[in-house]
Amino acid sequence: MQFHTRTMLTIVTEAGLENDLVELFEARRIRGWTIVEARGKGAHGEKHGNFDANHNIQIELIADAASAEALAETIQQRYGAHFALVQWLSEVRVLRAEKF
Amino acid sequence: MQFHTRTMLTIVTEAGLENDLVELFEARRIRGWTIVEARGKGAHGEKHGNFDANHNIQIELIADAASAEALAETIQQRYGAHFALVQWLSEVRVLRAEKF
Amino acid sequence: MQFHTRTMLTIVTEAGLENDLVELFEARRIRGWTIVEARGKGAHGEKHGNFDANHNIQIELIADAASAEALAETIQQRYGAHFALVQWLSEVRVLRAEKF
Amino acid sequence: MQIDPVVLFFLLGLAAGWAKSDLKLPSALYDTLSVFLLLAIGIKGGLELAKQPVLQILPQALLVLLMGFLIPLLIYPLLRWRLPQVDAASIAAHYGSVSVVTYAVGVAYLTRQGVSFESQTTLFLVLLEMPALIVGVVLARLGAARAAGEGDGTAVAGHGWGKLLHEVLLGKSMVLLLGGLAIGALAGPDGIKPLDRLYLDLFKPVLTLFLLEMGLVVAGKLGILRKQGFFLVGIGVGLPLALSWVGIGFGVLMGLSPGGVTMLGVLAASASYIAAPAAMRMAVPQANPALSLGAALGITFPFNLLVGIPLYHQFATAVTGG
Amino acid sequence: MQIDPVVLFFLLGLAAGWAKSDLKLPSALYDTLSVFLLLAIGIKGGLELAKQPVLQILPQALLVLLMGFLIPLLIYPLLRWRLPQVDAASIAAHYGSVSVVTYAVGVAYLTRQGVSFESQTTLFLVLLEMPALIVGVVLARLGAARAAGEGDGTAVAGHGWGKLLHEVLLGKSMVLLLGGLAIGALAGPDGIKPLDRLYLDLFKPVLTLFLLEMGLVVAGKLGILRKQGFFLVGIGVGLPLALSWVGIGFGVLMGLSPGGVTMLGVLAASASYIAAPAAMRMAVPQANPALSLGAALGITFPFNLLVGIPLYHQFATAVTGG
Amino acid sequence: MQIDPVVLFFLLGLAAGWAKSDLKLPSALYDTLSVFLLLAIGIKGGLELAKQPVLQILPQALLVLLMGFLIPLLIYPLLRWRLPQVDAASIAAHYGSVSVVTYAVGVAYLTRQGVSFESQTTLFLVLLEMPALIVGVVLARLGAARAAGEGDGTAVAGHGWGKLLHEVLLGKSMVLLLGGLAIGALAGPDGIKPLDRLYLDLFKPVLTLFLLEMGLVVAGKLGILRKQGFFLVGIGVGLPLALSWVGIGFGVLMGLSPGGVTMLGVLAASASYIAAPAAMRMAVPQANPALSLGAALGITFPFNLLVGIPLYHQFATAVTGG
Ligand SMILES: Nc1ncnc2c1ncn2[C@@H]1O[C@H](COP(=O)(O)O)[C@@H](O)[C@H]1O
Ligand SMILES: Nc1ncnc2c1ncn2[C@@H]1O[C@H](COP(=O)(O)O)[C@@H](O)[C@H]1O
Ligand SMILES: Nc1ncnc2c1ncn2[C@@H]1O[C@H](COP(=O)(O)O)[C@@H](O)[C@H]1O
Ligand code: NA
Ligand code: NA
Ligand code: NA
Repeated sequence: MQFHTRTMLTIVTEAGLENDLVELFEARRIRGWTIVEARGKGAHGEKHGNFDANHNIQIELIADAASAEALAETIQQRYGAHFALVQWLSEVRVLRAEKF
Repeated sequence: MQFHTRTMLTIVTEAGLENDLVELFEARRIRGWTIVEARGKGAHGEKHGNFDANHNIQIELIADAASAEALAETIQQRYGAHFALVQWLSEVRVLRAEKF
Repeated sequence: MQFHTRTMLTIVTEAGLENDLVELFEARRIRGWTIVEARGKGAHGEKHGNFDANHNIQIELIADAASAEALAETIQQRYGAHFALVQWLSEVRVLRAEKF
Repeated sequence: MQIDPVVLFFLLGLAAGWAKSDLKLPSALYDTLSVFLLLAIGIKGGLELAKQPVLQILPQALLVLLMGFLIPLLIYPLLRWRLPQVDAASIAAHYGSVSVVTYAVGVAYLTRQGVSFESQTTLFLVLLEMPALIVGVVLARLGAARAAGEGDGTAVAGHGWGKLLHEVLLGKSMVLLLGGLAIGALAGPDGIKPLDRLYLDLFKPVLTLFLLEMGLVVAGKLGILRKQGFFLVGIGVGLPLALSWVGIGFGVLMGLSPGGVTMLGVLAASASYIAAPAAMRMAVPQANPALSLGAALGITFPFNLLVGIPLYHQFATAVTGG
Repeated sequence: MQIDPVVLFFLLGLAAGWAKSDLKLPSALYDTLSVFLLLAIGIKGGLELAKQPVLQILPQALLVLLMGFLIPLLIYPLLRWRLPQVDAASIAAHYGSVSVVTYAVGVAYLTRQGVSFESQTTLFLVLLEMPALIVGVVLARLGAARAAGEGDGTAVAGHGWGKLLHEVLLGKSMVLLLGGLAIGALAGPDGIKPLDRLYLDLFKPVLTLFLLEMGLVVAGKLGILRKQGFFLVGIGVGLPLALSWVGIGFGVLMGLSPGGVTMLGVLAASASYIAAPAAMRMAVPQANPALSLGAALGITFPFNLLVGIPLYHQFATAVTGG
Repeated sequence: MQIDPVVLFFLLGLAAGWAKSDLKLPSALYDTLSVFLLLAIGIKGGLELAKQPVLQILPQALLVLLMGFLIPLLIYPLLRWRLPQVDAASIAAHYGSVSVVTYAVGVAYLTRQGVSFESQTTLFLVLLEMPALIVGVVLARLGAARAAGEGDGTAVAGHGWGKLLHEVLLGKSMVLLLGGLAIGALAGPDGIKPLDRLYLDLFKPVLTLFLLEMGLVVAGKLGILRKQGFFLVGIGVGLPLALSWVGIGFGVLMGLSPGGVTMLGVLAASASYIAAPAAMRMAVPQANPALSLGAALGITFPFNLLVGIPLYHQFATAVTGG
């Protein structure tokens, strides 16, 4: 089998944005993503995760480099100013490149 | 101290496969891995995680490049056809190379 | 927008060390990190996560390469001998480099 | 006829889920409630069993086991008419096995109606959980082996037999039901009395929370109905209606009271949505889980709650002349 | 006057959190308890509503709605004196809406004192949850639009109106309170009776666990008090004191009993820390959530529990001469 | 003699875990149950304390504290015979401290037998939690310092003293036990009465769920037994047997009733598996946690439940001639 290079976008943000982000992914025809519950600290203070509106999610999403970058920029513009948000890109190698 | 390059295999799949995968790791003499609960969406639909048989796990496993690639291929062949499954490889740098 | 290269340090260790590590981060003026609950297996046996003192956390922390490496070394020296601990570094690209 | 409040909680969950409310119950609560329900049902059964000579129940138990093996064999050919082998086998396993919550709602219904029924129905519930799963796996694998020309299909396509049996026998529901049975039988009414405040008094109220959650879960399955609508509705309503008569028939054969016959009808008509999906996923991964779970949980479960249970009671009353 | 034990649990949580104990309740427990409290309050209200002719409550209900729209409009100009528009609007929404747990502690207080009150106060609680949120969002957006020179502020800065209304109307607390109301009204006392062991008998004990958790949460908010101390304390104590009189005034206007007037005072004085923060975060993301939540949860909630509720009762007694 | 049903739940969990069933309780349930048990025990103790003049209990309390400091000092030299210093110190701390659940099962046992005992045993439980932890840490550090030639061992090898004391004093179990004590004492029987439905009536039933979980956890520890079998079994059975006599001796010295002497025997024989592992992990990270937890939880806990408690009762009866 062969491995193909793709880009992974990881988004850490407030849990309340999940529905919005999923809508955005679907509008961009992103075909898959993975979500885990997270907490953390950043410029917007601590997110303990012990109280309703106060926890983070971490979303991982593999796509081609151009889509991932464009998506990160849109998210930054739309939510970066007022929401707790950190994003990063990394290189990954996948099997079945046609899935992403 | 010195950092050494190793390969990290990340596996996102149905929680029900955990025992099988762990058996496989042990058969391959993999010496460690990390598991987090996850949900997500992919070709096999949404995995909400709110109902028993319907959530994902994400496994991270650091090994040498050859073992990681071979493992990914075996998993792909054994489970790829019928189970929700996405895998990716990435480069990481570790201390204490002898652990992996 | 432009992406900037930074280093991500990922730490998998016993949950009981969280407070200590956070103190260390703050002493080093690290500006943010993300924590997820984890379980796993390694040289210190299995960490099931079903019983109080027996689960892991995974911390991700983006910083410049030098800080990340120095932090990893300190943590290795301070906790590596007696605690379940695995760390790895990887390259990521971020927007808003001034945050890290 | 007034609707039972436990069913109202189900409808609330269904409505909230359907309207995309952000109401969500933590999955730890769902797990906790199901542990509680299984233990409570098992204990209740054990208490009753302790009262009866085992030999007297044995013939009934054997008949129930027979029914458990028979039902999937009856359904399978019907389903094959439209479905691939693996899916037919998987659905046969789901409908041959039983739903513990449907059973609990049936109990609540009869209790509310003041209708008594034989205490060994809990034992029947336990006995019915497994046989259909075994039949379903055999049917699927025979098919898969034939299709693959005796290839390595089995090895690749799922767990081996030993593992599978282990999984089914030691699945959460079997362990808790049987464990509860044993505890109830060993401890007896006096031993269990201090536990009544939880396992007896809170049974029905806790069922309301569980049904609220089930409503939310079922609402999440409505998507697949839109796609596979007609066919799934056909299966999901047709099968329980037909199977209820199989249960009623066996109940009459065993000489049960009208209440007991009703409960056997409910058990036969109910479809497993916990043990069966887990077992089938590992045993027959080629089968589409959305199909079987969509029918069992998306259609049959609410159908039985809202329409089926009272209906089977009427059937049973008519047949037994009770 | 002896302190109610439910308040002691709050103080225990506060002390443990303040001393940085490692005591932590699982978030699933918090979620479960709040589902339980909301359902139980709703059901209790529904049972009482079923007893009364709807037309008789209608005028009261309209007055309560009016109060819900009025309070944020009264507070907003005061807050604007020191705060940016978005923050003033957000805080106005928090204090216009209500706190279910404060309501529950109020009920416990009056029950302990042997003071009766009108059963429709549960309905008032439900009615007061939403209007202030709507007013708050309008105020914030008007401001933001003006500031942005009619720019694309709305699109970027938060959810559209449709989505927002959906979120508020179908938020967890609305769904469970209204759902509970409906179930209580439909099932009636006879239907609910088998559920009393959970929803009635365990209400107060469960409240203790919830308040333990709230103490821990409030302790976590003490950090912001150190920074924004004086101002927040001013808001957090001044607003409930002032607003309690608005509620008492409306209560007298409606002709409620002294107990009912007290409860309306408590509702008006309480500030939402569940529904409002969630709604405001999405509707007015520019507002600083630490400010509004710090005041509502960090100051007003404990103030009401420890000092406010007995005080409002004295106010109400004095005013009604009861 | 019939086995108590709470113990049957433990055996069910043990069997399920041993057979590798997929039964798993959510960790949030475990956390919730332990919060509940600790609070309930504390409250019960507080209610009883409120009845008694403090000065009368003081001498007993001091004797109990003495016992808490003494036990680890007695065990340590024995363990040093085979173990490195850090492990000997850590095990001494585990066995010097106490197990709240073993205490609760002891209470259930005596209650079932109709044997009464002094209410201050809850206070003894609280007092015994900590002293052994302090002694254990001192022993370990003295050893480590000597070994390292007064090196920087302490700094590297664990938390400083201040932090450590904070951790032990404000650990979850101390806070909840003491908090419960205070609430019970402050609120008194009248204040607590509305909470009885939870904290009193549901105590024993909830204990069953907790023991089910403990059975699963203990089953997970069987692996280490296979490796360190003989030695661990020796410690895990020998220590509680020996220590029960220390407790019984102190009980007789204090002039307790046969029931009270039994409970002091149970406390002395029980080993901490919550507070001690957490404290020792941070204070003495060089110690192997599998060893101490394997003995305390894998052997001593089930031994006390199944064999020890009735045995200590017999010892106590024989000694007191009661
Ligand atoms: N340097 C960092 N490395 C990893 N995660 C971070 C970092 N900074 C912030 N985060 C995460 O991103 C969330 C939002 O960050 P912020 O917008 O800075 O508050 C935080 O709550 C953390 O979970
Ligand atoms: N492009 C993707 N990026 C990240 N995670 C993915 C992606 N596609 C699928 N996943 C995850 O992998 C699981 C299985 O994918 P699938 O087999 O496509 O259903 C999904 O439930 C997601 O959690
Ligand atoms: N090779 C590995 N790859 C990924 N995670 C690992 C690996 N080895 C250990 N871990 C994680 O790190 C924790 C501590 O490792 P150890 O100190 O080897 O016991 C384990 O419990 C695992 O969660
Ligand atoms: Na069936
Ligand atoms: Na208000
Ligand atoms: Na002890």
